[in-house]
Amino acid sequence: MKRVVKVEIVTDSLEVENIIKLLEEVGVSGYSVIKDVTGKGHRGVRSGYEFADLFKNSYILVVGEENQMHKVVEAIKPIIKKFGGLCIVSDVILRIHRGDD
Amino acid sequence: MKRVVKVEIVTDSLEVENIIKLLEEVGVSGYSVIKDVTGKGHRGVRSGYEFADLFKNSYILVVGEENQMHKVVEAIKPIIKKFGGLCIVSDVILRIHRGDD
Amino acid sequence: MKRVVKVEIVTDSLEVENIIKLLEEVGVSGYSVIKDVTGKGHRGVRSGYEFADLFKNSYILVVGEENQMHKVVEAIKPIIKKFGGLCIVSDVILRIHRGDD
Amino acid sequence: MDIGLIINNLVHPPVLFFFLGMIASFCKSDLKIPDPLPKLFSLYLLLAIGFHGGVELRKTGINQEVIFSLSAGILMAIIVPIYTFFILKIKLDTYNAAAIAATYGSISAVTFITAVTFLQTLGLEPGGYMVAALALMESPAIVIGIILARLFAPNNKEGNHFSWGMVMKEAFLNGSVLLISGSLLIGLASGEEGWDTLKPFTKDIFKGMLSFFLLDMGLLAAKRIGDLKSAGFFLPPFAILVPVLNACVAIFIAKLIHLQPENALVFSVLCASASYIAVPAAMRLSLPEANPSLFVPMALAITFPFNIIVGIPLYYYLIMRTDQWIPLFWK
Amino acid sequence: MDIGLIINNLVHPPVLFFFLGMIASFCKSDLKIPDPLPKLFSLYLLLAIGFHGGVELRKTGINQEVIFSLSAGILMAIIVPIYTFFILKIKLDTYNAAAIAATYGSISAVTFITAVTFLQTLGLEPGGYMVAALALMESPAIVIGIILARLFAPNNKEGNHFSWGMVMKEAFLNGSVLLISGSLLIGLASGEEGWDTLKPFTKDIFKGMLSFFLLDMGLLAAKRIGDLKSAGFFLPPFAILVPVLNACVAIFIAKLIHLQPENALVFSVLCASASYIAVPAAMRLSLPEANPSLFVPMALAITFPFNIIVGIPLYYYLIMRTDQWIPLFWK
Amino acid sequence: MDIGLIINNLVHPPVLFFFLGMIASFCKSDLKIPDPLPKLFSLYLLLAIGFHGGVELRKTGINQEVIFSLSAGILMAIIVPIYTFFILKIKLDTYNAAAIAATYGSISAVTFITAVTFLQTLGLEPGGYMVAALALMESPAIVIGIILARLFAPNNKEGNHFSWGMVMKEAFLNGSVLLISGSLLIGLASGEEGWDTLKPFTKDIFKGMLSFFLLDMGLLAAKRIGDLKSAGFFLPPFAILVPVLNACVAIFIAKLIHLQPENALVFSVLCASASYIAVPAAMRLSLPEANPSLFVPMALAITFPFNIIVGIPLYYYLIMRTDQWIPLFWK
Ligand SMILES: Nc1ncnc2c1ncn2[C@@H]1O[C@H](COP(=O)(O)O)[C@@H](O)[C@H]1O
Ligand SMILES: Nc1ncnc2c1ncn2[C@@H]1O[C@H](COP(=O)(O)O)[C@@H](O)[C@H]1O
Ligand SMILES: Nc1ncnc2c1ncn2[C@@H]1O[C@H](COP(=O)(O)O)[C@@H](O)[C@H]1O
Ligand code: NA
Ligand code: NA
Ligand code: NA
Repeated sequence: MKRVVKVEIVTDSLEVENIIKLLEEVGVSGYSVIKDVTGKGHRGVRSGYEFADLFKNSYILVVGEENQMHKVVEAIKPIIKKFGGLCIVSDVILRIHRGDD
Repeated sequence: MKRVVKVEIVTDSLEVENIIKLLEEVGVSGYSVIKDVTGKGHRGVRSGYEFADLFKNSYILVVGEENQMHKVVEAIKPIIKKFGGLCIVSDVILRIHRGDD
Repeated sequence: MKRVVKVEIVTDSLEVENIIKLLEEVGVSGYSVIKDVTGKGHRGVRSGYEFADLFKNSYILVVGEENQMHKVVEAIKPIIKKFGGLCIVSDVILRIHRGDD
Repeated sequence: MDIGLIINNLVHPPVLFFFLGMIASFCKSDLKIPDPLPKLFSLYLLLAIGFHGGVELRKTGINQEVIFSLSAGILMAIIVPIYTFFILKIKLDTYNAAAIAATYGSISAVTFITAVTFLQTLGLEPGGYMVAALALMESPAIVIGIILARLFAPNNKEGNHFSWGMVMKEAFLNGSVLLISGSLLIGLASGEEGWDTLKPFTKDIFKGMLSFFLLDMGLLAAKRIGDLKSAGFFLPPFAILVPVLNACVAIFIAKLIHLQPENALVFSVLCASASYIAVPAAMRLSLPEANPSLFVPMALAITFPFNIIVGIPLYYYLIMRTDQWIPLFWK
Repeated sequence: MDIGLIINNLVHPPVLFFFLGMIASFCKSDLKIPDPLPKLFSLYLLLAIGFHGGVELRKTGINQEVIFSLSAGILMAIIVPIYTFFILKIKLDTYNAAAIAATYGSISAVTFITAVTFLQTLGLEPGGYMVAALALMESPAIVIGIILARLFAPNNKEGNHFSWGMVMKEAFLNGSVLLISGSLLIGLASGEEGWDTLKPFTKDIFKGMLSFFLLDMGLLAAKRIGDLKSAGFFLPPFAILVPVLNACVAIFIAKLIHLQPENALVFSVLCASASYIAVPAAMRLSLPEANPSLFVPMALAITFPFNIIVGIPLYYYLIMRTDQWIPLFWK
Repeated sequence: MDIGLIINNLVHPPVLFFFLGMIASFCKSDLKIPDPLPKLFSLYLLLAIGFHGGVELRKTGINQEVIFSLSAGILMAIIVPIYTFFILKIKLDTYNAAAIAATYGSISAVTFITAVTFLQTLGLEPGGYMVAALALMESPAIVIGIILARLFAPNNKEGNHFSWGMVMKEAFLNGSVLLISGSLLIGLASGEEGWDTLKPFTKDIFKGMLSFFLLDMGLLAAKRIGDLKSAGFFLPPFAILVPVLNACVAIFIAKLIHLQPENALVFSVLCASASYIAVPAAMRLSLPEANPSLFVPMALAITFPFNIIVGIPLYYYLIMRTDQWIPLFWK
């Protein structure tokens, strides 16, 4: 049982690989990705495309210590600014995780 | 970096289009949708159906200013009451978004 | 409008059935599941496998009264400890649900 | 009854794959045909039989038998849900009775296809226009079911949300009706020449695709049987007896209008079959009060296997037999 | 113009299934071919035509006609985006003009396939090397489009993120280019013997798979037309007139290098067609400033249907007619 | 060694498509066969070879050669994981040694199919009962692997969660075992008549479906090679040498029981192949301590390509050669 910060990111599916690289660099303990997310924002509707892996979003969830999560947000900012999406953070309690109690 | 309200909705996949219409009317800046959500609630198990696009839920995520999100909740209430699901709200911090900092 | 607790679980897709059994035993009013979640944690990358339903995570969302959600967390702990994943809880407001207001 | 007919039906590969699916599911094997592959097979089957039917219909043209058959089909699609509704009202509320009535009044294309395949093993081929009957019989029962529900429901407070336009759209423009009708028209328009173009796709690999699809149907039918545990003692026997009743009525009508045995069989199979695609889709908006975990597993887990395994040879047997009875009874 | 040509094209099953898809979409039917089934059909079509082309190319070998055709293809893939760009610059900003120019300079494999199918109903078969032309014509326009954008864009502040390596990878190694080229080489390597092995798969069921795919294209094309509402008055006519212009230039070149009518047709169809697969994929990274809700629906919802329905028979008519005009005009 | 054999194998379209997939992956092309299409192909292949094998088995009946072959298959499925385990124990802990032993004791159906295809290009056709051997050889190694792990593991503290019922279910009722065995029985039951029904689906388009599947295998195999970077120097050579060893043992046994060369080849290929479907599924519950990022890429990214490209012609060469050696050595 531990207070941690939860970071939620929605962005272009094709940027997931790049974001993961940044997460690894910051050194997070893990992350989760939901691939098929559609939506709408400033760039218009993004509902996927039947003929190519385009115009679709993904959702990325990372939880970790507050200052590490702060670094995560700073690291991914340029990608979100360029390819769209948003990033929200909130406080949660980590109840079960390997080694924790 | 801005305090916003996060609205999460789980409801019948076939109602997503109608909910989006209502979101547009309220004038949200965007929304995200995860299509393939299964689950169980008062209406029993909803785990999809192989032969038709039925019996499946979707998850909708919207973040925005508190009073706008309040309007969103009121607008979609009739649909959720009729077709099932739930709607939860919480406070989050918007860390990255177009034009924000 | 009611304060409830939101439990979010990420774990091996093949354990979803077992977790649901435990949720039923605790007697939750409902739950939602997102099947196709990839990710990385202490057990390495889990990005699915083309030839069998393996190496993939699912995301489970349950909302309910605080002490019931506490029971949920305790019930699922052994599965998460064995098959990996994490469980976070947070406070949210249930705005729309059958019979509630 | 000629046991050879049943055996002949049972050792047919597509039906055997249906059994394989059921067995796999009962053994709790992890064999699974993941989404949306079942949809691929069902779209294929609709396209292929629609197209084939259209090409055949162009050969025969529209003669008296065609008009009689199609009229009889529409007639049955209207009266079956009506009498079924009143049988169901004995035990069920109006909404569920109406939804189940629509289910049994509408048709199952794969049951139809299996009947055609059964006939082919006997060297028979039903008229192409029977595909037109199939297409015409899918929707009316939905409309009848909704009319019945509105006539008998306590008080239609939800009237404000209800729109007949919506109902008609769901009934007549749902994907399966449109694909089979459209493919039939394309077959009609392109004729023999079009047939030569598409034959390897729509005919040669057809039985293989059917086998694959029935494998999946077996997996699903077995899985859904459990859903009926809470359905009580009335509905499971209903899901067998009413199809037989519908088949008997259909056989009687088929004799009246002098259908050939092969056409009489597919006609009776259409009447005996129950819809698990078009009807559930239409019910969500039109009769949301009805419980899909009743009408879906009834059609899928009882009536479908019953028709595939026992019903088809049984109805055929009845058709061959009544050739002797009917004249006696008629004169 | 010989109305028989259009009708002959229209009653061909694959084209009829395209109409069925459009109609279903206009009726707001729920008919849908769910993801990733459209991908299955498109991968199949690329593999099959690539392989077939390779086998044929091995038969003919590399002669003068082949070299002329391929050179003409590359030439057109370079000049079409250039003159198209300047037409577009009249009304659009540099980024959108460049992206649309790349769209029209590149090709659509399914339009090509439909042209081949059209020819087959006339008893004609284009040379296998035209598939090589197809493969060669997919990528250059992408590179040209990006060069044009960089030459004419106000100031390339995003230069730091830009890499030509990335552009080349997107242009020449995208899945569809690679699959068709690879299948062509496999066809070349395995020849007649390989053909016998794969023929039932790559040839016999081909038209059926094409029908299925065009059904889906019809559904999608109709759905995307709405996206163009906000596109103004310039782009919709552009999406018809420029393909016709490109086809005319291609026919002229085809005459110059004495292509057979069947090869001239597929060549002009390649030039007239617009890419909706490779180009959008390449634009995301290379020209993110361009608006995909302009160039995608133009290619998919206007140019594609136009070519399939009117363009192919029209270009063929022009080719047959100009046999009489060209000599006059030439001497 | 007859270089012609390798070349003959290599220019065969399915193998060429495997290369295409590998090349696309090495070039980092975005070519991809999205889920669940690979599953469609693998289900199809299992159904088709099972069914074909059953039909053939009905023709030959159960004679001495059949009984000898099946017994030899089961024998190898038991002894291979045992000696493999002790080789692996030299460098690895018990759990990983047991899981890898199970991997190499079990079989890969697609490697088998490729061997059959290779034989067909030489005009040979192995006995249908070899499919039965395939089905029988899939599961035993899983059980042996788990027994070995339990015998040699330090202390079985997790014993409370362990159930043999679960293990047996995972081993004998997993989807691929069930589909191939079931299809074999269906082939047996429906015989020639059933064959005529399904032949266009299960035979004619077979090589095309195989090509598509191998294209995907190529993409995946190349992608997984990277997973082995951290595997050290022991496992990659193991993934080539042990299959060759297993093949040699198999060839020796095949000679003892006088198998025809074509049957000896598929038998040795079964023994040389490594499982990447049934075994990983069974290991999750039974040996969760074993690391799937060792045994999965070994089977998929090294052993599979090795067998497909070099192994099959090599084993065939050895079989043809040993016809001369064995008699010398035997007497
Ligand atoms: N207010 C919002 N609430 C939820 N999701 C959003 C919101 N704004 C943007 N998104 C998501 O982020 C994606 C890209 O946003 P944008 O860059 O603004 O086009 C959209 O397609 C949505 O999925
Ligand atoms: N307590 C809950 N926690 C999480 N999800 C729920 C809960 N209750 C309902 N849901 C979701 O909402 C859907 C419809 O709920 P209902 O209308 O109650 O049947 C269910 O299928 C679940 O996906
Ligand atoms: N810090 C984290 N943030 C988000 N998701 C995580 C995190 N750690 C683990 N996960 C998810 O839980 C799964 C199993 O984690 P593990 O048991 O640590 O391998 C991973 O594959 C991720 O999907
Ligand atoms: Na019926
Ligand atoms: Na072009
Ligand atoms: Na083996």
